[in-house]
Amino acid sequence: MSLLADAFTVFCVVAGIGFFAAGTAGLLRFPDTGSRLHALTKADHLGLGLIVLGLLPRAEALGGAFRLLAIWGLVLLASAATGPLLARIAQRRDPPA
Amino acid sequence: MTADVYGLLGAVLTGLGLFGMLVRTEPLLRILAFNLLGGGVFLVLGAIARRGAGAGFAADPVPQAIILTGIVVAFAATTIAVALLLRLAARKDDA
Amino acid sequence: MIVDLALVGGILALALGVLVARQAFAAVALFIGYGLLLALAWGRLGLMDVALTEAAIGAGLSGVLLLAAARRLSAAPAQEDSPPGRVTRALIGAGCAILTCAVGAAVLLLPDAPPGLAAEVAANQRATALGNPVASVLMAFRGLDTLLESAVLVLAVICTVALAPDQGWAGPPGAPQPQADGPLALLARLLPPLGIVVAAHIFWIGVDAPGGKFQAAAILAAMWLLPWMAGIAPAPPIGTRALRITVAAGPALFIAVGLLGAMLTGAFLAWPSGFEKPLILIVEVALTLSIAAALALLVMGPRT
Amino acid sequence: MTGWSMLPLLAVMLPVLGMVLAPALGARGAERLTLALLPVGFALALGTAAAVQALGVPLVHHLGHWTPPLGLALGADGIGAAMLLTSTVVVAGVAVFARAGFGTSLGMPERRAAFAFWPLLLAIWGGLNLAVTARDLFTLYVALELLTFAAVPIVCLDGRRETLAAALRYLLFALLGSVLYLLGVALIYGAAGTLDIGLLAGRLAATPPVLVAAALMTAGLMAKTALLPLHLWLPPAHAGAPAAGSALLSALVVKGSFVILVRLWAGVLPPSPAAMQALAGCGAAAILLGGVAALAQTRLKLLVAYSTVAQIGYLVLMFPLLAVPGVAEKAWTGGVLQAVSHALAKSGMFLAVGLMTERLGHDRVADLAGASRVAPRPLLAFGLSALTLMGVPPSGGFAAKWLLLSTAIEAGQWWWGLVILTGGLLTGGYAYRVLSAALRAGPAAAAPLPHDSRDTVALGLALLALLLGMLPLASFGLLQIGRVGP
Repeated sequence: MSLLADAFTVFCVVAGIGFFAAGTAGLLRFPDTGSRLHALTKADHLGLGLIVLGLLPRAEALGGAFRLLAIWGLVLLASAATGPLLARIAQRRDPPA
Repeated sequence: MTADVYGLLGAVLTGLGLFGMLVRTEPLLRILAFNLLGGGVFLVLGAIARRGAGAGFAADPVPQAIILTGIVVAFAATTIAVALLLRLAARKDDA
Repeated sequence: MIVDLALVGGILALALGVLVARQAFAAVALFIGYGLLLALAWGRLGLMDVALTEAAIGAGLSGVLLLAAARRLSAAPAQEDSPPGRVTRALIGAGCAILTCAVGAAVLLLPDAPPGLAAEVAANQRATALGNPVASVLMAFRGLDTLLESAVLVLAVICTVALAPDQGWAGPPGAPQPQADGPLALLARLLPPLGIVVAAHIFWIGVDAPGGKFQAAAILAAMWLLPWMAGIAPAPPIGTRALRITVAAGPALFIAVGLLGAMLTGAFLAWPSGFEKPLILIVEVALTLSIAAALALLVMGPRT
Repeated sequence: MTGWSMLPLLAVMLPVLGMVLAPALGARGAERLTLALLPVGFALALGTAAAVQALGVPLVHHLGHWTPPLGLALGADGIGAAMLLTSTVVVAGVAVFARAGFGTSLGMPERRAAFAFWPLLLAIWGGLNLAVTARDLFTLYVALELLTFAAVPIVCLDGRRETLAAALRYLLFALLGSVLYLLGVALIYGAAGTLDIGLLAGRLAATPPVLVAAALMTAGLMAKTALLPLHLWLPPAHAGAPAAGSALLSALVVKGSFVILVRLWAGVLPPSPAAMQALAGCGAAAILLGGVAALAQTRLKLLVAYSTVAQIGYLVLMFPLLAVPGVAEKAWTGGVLQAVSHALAKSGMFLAVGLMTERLGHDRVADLAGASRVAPRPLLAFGLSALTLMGVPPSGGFAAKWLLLSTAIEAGQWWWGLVILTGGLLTGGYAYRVLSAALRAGPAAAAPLPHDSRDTVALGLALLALLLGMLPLASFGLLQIGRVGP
């Protein structure tokens, strides 16, 4: 059972790191702000979600699991607000043709 | 070992911060450099706290408390410096 | 070890980036990243209380303050001193290198048996009725420092008010914030209730685990600043009596309780035995609210 | 720990409490609170001095009954008690003086400068009292920051561009100084595991970390004290502040870091004759260059500010003499007496200059003619203060400088004596420039002189500095209590 849980954690966290890496690559390589934001928000949220999911079985108690989920939720909320803000600034600076 | 690595990082940051404070001419960058310098000092203190780990604590709590107090005081200093700088800039417009 | 070296490399790169940045805005952005990595470094060192404070104050509140300053200065730059010549720069560089080497050598040559106070804290912690050793140091062993630090924050608020122009200095602090719409306004409405709960949680666990009043106060301040920046909740004028009392109440109560200890037990800041925990909690609640108000006012800055 | 040790503690906490309450009370309430606290503070300082003198040992208060190294101690020894009295007297004089400029009468709207001035005054009072009584190196850091944060806005209370620039420069210098000091404190903790001055005494070996810490702390405190070559911030800051503020800055704020420097080198840090010679060398350079710069000034306030740069130089002349058996006691008395007499004389002088500037409408040294008509009493206060700064008998400055001069010769370090004599001549030179210009007949006074109680304050402080020299030397036995050294 614990072996299964460990395997689940390893799989999810490694997959999450993969998404983070992809998101970072996108941030560095994509040409314009819009696509960069896409890469950053989409891939990183999935990555963070996978890491949180992977860590859930290892949480100490219900409180720990709740806090892990809260972290994910708060990050989602924060970037749901900052993503559009950044996009708006980018649009104002160089409007799409 | 960990303590020494971060202690050395603190030493480098103090040098960098001091250099920035003395060489950069834009006041805001000087304030940022002061914060780098402060971060370096706190890291040295943190390395000392880590070295003093014992009695079941991951680090000596006394320097830890000193760093906490220091961070708040440094923040207060930063706000005063920024307020002074903004007032000076606004004043330049008047003149 | 690899993690530590990568972290050290990242912090150094960001610090260098701050120093060589051409634009103030870029320098501040790099500085915020530096603050976040520094918080991770505190975690690696096992100083969790410091990690939380660094993230909340060193990166968060300082970041907001400095970003706003950079934006306002890009419109009206302050006067600059003349840059030092090349010889002077080289001399300064050499001096700073010597400083780094001296401090680095001093760190490496500290006594092998570190003469810290961890054992003393552990031996006396029970008497303070607090489970978090850092809280014991802050509220009991070195309570005077904490008291004075809260007084320093009041003084800093007085300083920023003193830096307002004569016209309308007693009005609302900071630059007027335009009403935001869209995502920021949404966040400013959604987050504060949640943030206040988180702050209360961090305050409460700070008795026995990393966390406590500074961290909680920084989060509370942020929860006030967010709707303020979104233009939803204008700040009350500095002239408001209630605002001034909020800033002063915590430190004043701390001093009053300290004097009470002096009368009852003969030593200033001695917590009367049996009442340690309730008294410490009352003082900490008052301090948290006062520190939160002071931090928020400091970030808003003087009226412009 | 005795009950008497509450006295210095209260002398620190009352101004701090007043400062915290000041914003809630408003400008008028803060002003009245300050005036009410003055007699209490004076009684506490006097009581502290009497208790130290009577008991013959330093008073020590352990906060919360926690003893060092874990807990913090605060107390008063001879130098601490003397500085408590000095700060209280100067603050009282400045507070009475400042009522004219920063007072708020009933029904008057609250002004920004008045709102800020009273808590800043209380913060300087509390900060200096803390700096001279705290026994923990980190508490002393907080005291230094209290002093800095209170002093910087005083420089730019008028909000003019020049004073704002001077205040920003001062702040950056001061922050640099305190952060270097803090780095030294960190290394001391790493080397010794305690920050208590009493426990550190004689315990620090001259290991590399301790030597680096000593250098950092000394440099930091030099920047805060404005000792040459780290004095560049002082003249524009001290000359830009309003008169009451300049008096506080020159008389008290720089003394806080000086007392900490004394405590470090007389007891805590391992003795280093070379460092002491270097420190006194900086002092000698400050006396000579500061005096020459003061001679060259065309503005009266800047002249007085450069005079402060020079007088700070005298303070550090005592350091190389403190390690010499036989003369250490007299050198110590001379150094502390210089700190006290300069505080009284310089506050009197800045207040006098403020009054002269106000009545003449300018502070150009060349155009002072007629000052003796419109401001005779301030001019007298200026002259009496100058006597102390020059070191003319029977002033307090004479006693201080004579003690330093004679001990320098007794210790075989005659060159410091030469510097003291030259410095006295330079001081005489710039004082003469001012007095001779001011005594020339100018345009006749238009109206009879109004009675101004501020004249009395400036004159009183200058007279106190003068009377200090008439106290019998035996009464300075107080200063020796708690001194560490031969």
